[in-house]
Amino acid sequence: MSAWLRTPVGMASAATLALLLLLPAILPELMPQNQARFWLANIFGRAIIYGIIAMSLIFLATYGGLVSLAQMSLAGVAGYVVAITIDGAAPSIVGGLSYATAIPLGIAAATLAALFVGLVSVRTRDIYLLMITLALAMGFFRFVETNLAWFNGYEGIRNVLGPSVFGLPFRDPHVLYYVSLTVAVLLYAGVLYLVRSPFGLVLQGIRDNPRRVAALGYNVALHRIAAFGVAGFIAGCGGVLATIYNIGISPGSIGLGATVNVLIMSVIGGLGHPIGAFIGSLIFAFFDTFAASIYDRNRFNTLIGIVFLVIVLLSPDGVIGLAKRVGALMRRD
Amino acid sequence: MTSQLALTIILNGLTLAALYFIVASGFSLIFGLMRTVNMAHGSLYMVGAYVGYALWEPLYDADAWYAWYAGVAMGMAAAAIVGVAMQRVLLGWMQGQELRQALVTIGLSIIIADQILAYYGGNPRQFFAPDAIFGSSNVPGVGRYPTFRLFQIGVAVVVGIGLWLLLNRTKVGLMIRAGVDDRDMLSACGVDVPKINIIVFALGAALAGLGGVIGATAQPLAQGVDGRFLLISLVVVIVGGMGSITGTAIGAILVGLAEQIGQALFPTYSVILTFVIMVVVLALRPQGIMGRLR
Amino acid sequence: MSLRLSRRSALKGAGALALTAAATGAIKAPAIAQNTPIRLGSVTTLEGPFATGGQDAYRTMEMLLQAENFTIGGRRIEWTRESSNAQADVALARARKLIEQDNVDIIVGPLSGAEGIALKDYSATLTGKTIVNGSSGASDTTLRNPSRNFFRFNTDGTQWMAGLGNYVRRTLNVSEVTVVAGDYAFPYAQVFGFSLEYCRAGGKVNYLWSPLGTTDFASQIAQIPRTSGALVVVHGGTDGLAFMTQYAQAGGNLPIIGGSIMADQTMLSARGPHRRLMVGMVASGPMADVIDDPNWTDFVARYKRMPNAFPSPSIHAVNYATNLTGVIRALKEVNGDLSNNQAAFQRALAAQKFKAPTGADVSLDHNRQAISDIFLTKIEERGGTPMTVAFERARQVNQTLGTPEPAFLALGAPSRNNTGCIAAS
Amino acid sequence: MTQTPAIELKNVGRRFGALQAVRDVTFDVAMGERRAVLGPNGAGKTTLFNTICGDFPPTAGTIKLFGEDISHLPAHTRARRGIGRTYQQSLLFDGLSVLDNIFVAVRGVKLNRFSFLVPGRSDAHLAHARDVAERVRLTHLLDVNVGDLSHGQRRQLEVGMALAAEPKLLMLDEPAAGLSPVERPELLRLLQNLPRDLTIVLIEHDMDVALPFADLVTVMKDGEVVVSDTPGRIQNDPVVHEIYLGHGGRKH
Repeated sequence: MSAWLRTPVGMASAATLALLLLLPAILPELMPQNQARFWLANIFGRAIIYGIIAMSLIFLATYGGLVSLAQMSLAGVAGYVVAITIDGAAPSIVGGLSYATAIPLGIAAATLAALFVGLVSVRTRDIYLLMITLALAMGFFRFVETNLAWFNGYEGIRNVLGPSVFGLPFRDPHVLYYVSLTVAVLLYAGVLYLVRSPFGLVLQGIRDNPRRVAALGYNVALHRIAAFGVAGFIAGCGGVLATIYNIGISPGSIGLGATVNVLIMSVIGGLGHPIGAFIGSLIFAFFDTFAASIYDRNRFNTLIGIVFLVIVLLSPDGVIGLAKRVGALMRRD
Repeated sequence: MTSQLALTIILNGLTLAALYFIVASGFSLIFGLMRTVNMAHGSLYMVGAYVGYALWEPLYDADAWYAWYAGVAMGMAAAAIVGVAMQRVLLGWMQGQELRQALVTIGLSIIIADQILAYYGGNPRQFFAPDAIFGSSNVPGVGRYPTFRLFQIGVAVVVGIGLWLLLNRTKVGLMIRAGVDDRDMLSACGVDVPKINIIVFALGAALAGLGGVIGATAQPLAQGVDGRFLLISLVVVIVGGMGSITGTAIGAILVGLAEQIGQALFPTYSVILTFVIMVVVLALRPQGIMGRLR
Repeated sequence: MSLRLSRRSALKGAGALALTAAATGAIKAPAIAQNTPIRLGSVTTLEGPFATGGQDAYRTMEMLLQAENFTIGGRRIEWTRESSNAQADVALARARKLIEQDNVDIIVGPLSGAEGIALKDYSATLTGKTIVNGSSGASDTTLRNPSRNFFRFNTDGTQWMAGLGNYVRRTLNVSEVTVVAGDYAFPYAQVFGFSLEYCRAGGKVNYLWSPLGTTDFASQIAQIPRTSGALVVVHGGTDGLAFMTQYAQAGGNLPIIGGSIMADQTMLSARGPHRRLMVGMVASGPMADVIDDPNWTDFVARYKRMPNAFPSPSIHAVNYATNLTGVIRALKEVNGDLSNNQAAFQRALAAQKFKAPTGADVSLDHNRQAISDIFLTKIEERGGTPMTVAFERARQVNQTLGTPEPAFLALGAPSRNNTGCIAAS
Repeated sequence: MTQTPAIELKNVGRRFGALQAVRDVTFDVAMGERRAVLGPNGAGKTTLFNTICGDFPPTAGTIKLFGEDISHLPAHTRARRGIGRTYQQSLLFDGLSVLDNIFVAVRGVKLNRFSFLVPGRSDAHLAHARDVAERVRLTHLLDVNVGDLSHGQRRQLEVGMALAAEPKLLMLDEPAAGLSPVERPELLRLLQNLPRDLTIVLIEHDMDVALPFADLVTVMKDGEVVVSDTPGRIQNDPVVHEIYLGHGGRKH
């Protein structure tokens, strides 16, 4: 550990973490009080929360070669389970549960749903997987949008206020920020650990050469389904946070736009390392919030589409890849 | 349910399937030869419909009998031009990088949708079919039935036969089929593969444009149809088997029937019927009903 | 001072910070009240199928603010426009940005139902800020768990149907109708309002629901019972156009009764076979193209002078205008004073009584929900163009359609299984 | 000599759509035998390999491994029964290091192969992986990404990964493919030093590699077995000369 901290990557990681921990104290120095709170919760907090969901996509893509567009839906499964079971949601569909019960239930549901997605798509790869996961995601979206008994249809379920953390309300920007940051750091570290485990190595083996993995005695399907489960767990954590952040969930939270947004975040950040998820979602949150000031609000989608296209054309591995290449160029000089 | 109602619903499913087939066959054709998953296929549908409408509207106002046919031609041409431009400028040089191509087309679809909104606004619009195919006809066992919907089936059959003839009876078709099996072999034999690619992309895009005008005559054209028809194309080819025209037809019929029957029997859950079919097919035959293992 | 305070408290804990910020804000506000601009934010939908309505809403907002020369009580009005995509999460993100980053005092918006409920919930977490509805019409935004920071000067989807059920049963003398409607909250509210009156008057209703996003209604059309004397079409926009076109193509001939967003300009200006059935269609709602009222004539005349205006303002334009009128009037009454957590301003808002652009009298109930007039309309060809003409007005319709609130709430939320069709016993 | 053969093929066939890639192949390989399979390009050698290893199960006939019918077992189960293999074109994990490649190969047939726990420094499998690396002379490259290896090093690793799981039957698909004349004898030496009790089936184009190595040679053409015999007699068989050498030796 201490040796790792002396490597450039280790030092950069430690510095970034320190910066993120101190962010609530730094922001008020840079901008008025109310804006500092806004940035904390709605730029950085939001970026971290959606970054978690994007990380579940990047985990599958980077280490499994599986680009899944179902991750936002899986996050939505967790969010909906919490919204359906929690006490005080409006409308109350099942209700009666505390957050301490509802949240693990939601994450478990997302994990199970992810295992199902893995099972359905286990024999497909690459572009087929992209198509099938997109179709599954849209199937779930359409179901949620039209089903009233369980999901309250188009209007969704509101008033999911979130638990109190150490006696402080979740709605407070600092609580929201620190809880999201803690969850994100734990999951991020978990991913980095997992990819060095036999499971992670085999997963990367499957990415490079599934036939070889099978010839070595591994059950490829089992590992792939398990990878989906892990990604579903991550997406579920993100989905619970996103639902609480949005004070509820509705079909729009998991629609085509939301699904593509997660892909955009991942690709902008870079499908090469989990950190790309957070970089991408931060860039996205920034653009999404300030597009009206930067550019014509009405043409926000053209802007984000062009940014996305340029990144895919110039640097298929996103901002991280771009940074690496610029770094390599500078070293050469 | 009366037998008349049942027949009507089945006929509805088939006419809807005809539209789905026209749109999805273009998607399937492009995928079959090039392995390019064109996530902007729905956008091409939309381009065809809106541009076709722009030509159709003044002609219709001027009472030109050919207004609708001109709209069809214009829609197909516009979609083909956009499709060829996509292939030449962006997709051609990254041939083989399937995922990157899919991402590029996703980016394009976002931009195209927004630009169409900017040019044409958010109002829904709808074509008026020419008199010859408007109104309703008498169908035995069903009664009066919209003529245009029957016409849709006719167009789909013509498209299906046309594609079959093209693929099985022409030199270009021979090359396309050879390319499906082995692209390297094709280029080793001295065939101009990029040119074949452009031809196929133009054809696939033109079919999306044709679907756009026909679809916008049967149902209103509005923002959001791009995502809808992309999704339908995806599901149809996943169910039917990627790259197979027969499979696309079977997939379209299954999806069209499922949609209409589901809506009639259990409206609340009808939307998932399509996806249940997809999951079942994937579980039993991951390559789709007519797809080949590779 | 406030900077240092907040920095220390940020390190100490979050709860303290919130209090500090609120306190410093409250102390500072009066001193600067007259020099700083009034910050007005707005949220509407400028992308997707609702984009036209959203643009029209901003057109009329701009018109009303121009009329005030962007100044009230000596304070400039600084207007920040945002757009959502008709999704709750996005509307919420925009509202947060407006309130927290741009520091707006008042938001006018949003456009659609799910967004409205999301912003109502959000407004409940705010202090010293006000959200006034734009055009969203879900009942629950104000009926259940209302927020004291959320005001709505437009009537909701259920209110809009007032008078229509009685008219169809008693005046048109139709004893059985078939309702075709989308299977989601807004149509539920409308169908509820219609059925409540129509069934009480002894009518029989068949319901055909279509899932959200349905574009092919052919099978549904085939299922319309032959005993129906009229068709009540509770669709709007693209769905309405799709349904009517396909109904016309299938040779349908029943008299059409419309929901409140059936007969808007997009529908009437679209070409197609549906037009033959639309003429003569009776509907009800908060507005019509032609209303015999000087207020409306004046409003439409001013509207038509705006760039790119439609021949007649859309329902969204009218709703946004009605809500903004309430805001402007209240601001004038308090002379632009938003101090003391907007206490005086919110009191003034709640007490507003004015004439909407349509000429309807508007006041608010105890949930800050509009009590206003509803028009019965009929589509007539005038000068070759079809338009909706108001021919009757139900005055002062409240949110519970005259039923006592507890009894109304006891009926439960409208849904496909709770259509409000309860025969008079 | 009634000992169970290591591998027993009976009327094995494999069809891809209209293409009959392998037809009616029947032969046994005894325990500890070293067998070479020769034949021109497109003779069905690799397809036969793939049907034995389970990549594409046979569409006809039966395959027995140490007496057990494995015709319909998936590839990973066959590996656990003791089949190790190499590929004509190295199928390695380019994104992983040499050590991780071998480590994954070592664990594939172990009971705790599915594990979420990162191995400790003294992990037995990791130690075994280092031994294997030593055997294929890659110790100095343990932490190098496999994507950065030279072609010869990749071939060495290819063999190392097949050996890592200590298979009872080793299937080698042209292990010397693409090697330089300098690298070739070194790989041959590596193969000849493998334990004698290990059954080996070798596909090879190069007679100079195959004949000195094999106990018996099977020649295939057009998906069918033409002849099986000792290297000496194969070398002088006119039919083999006609169909095999007549093609002018190897071509790729």
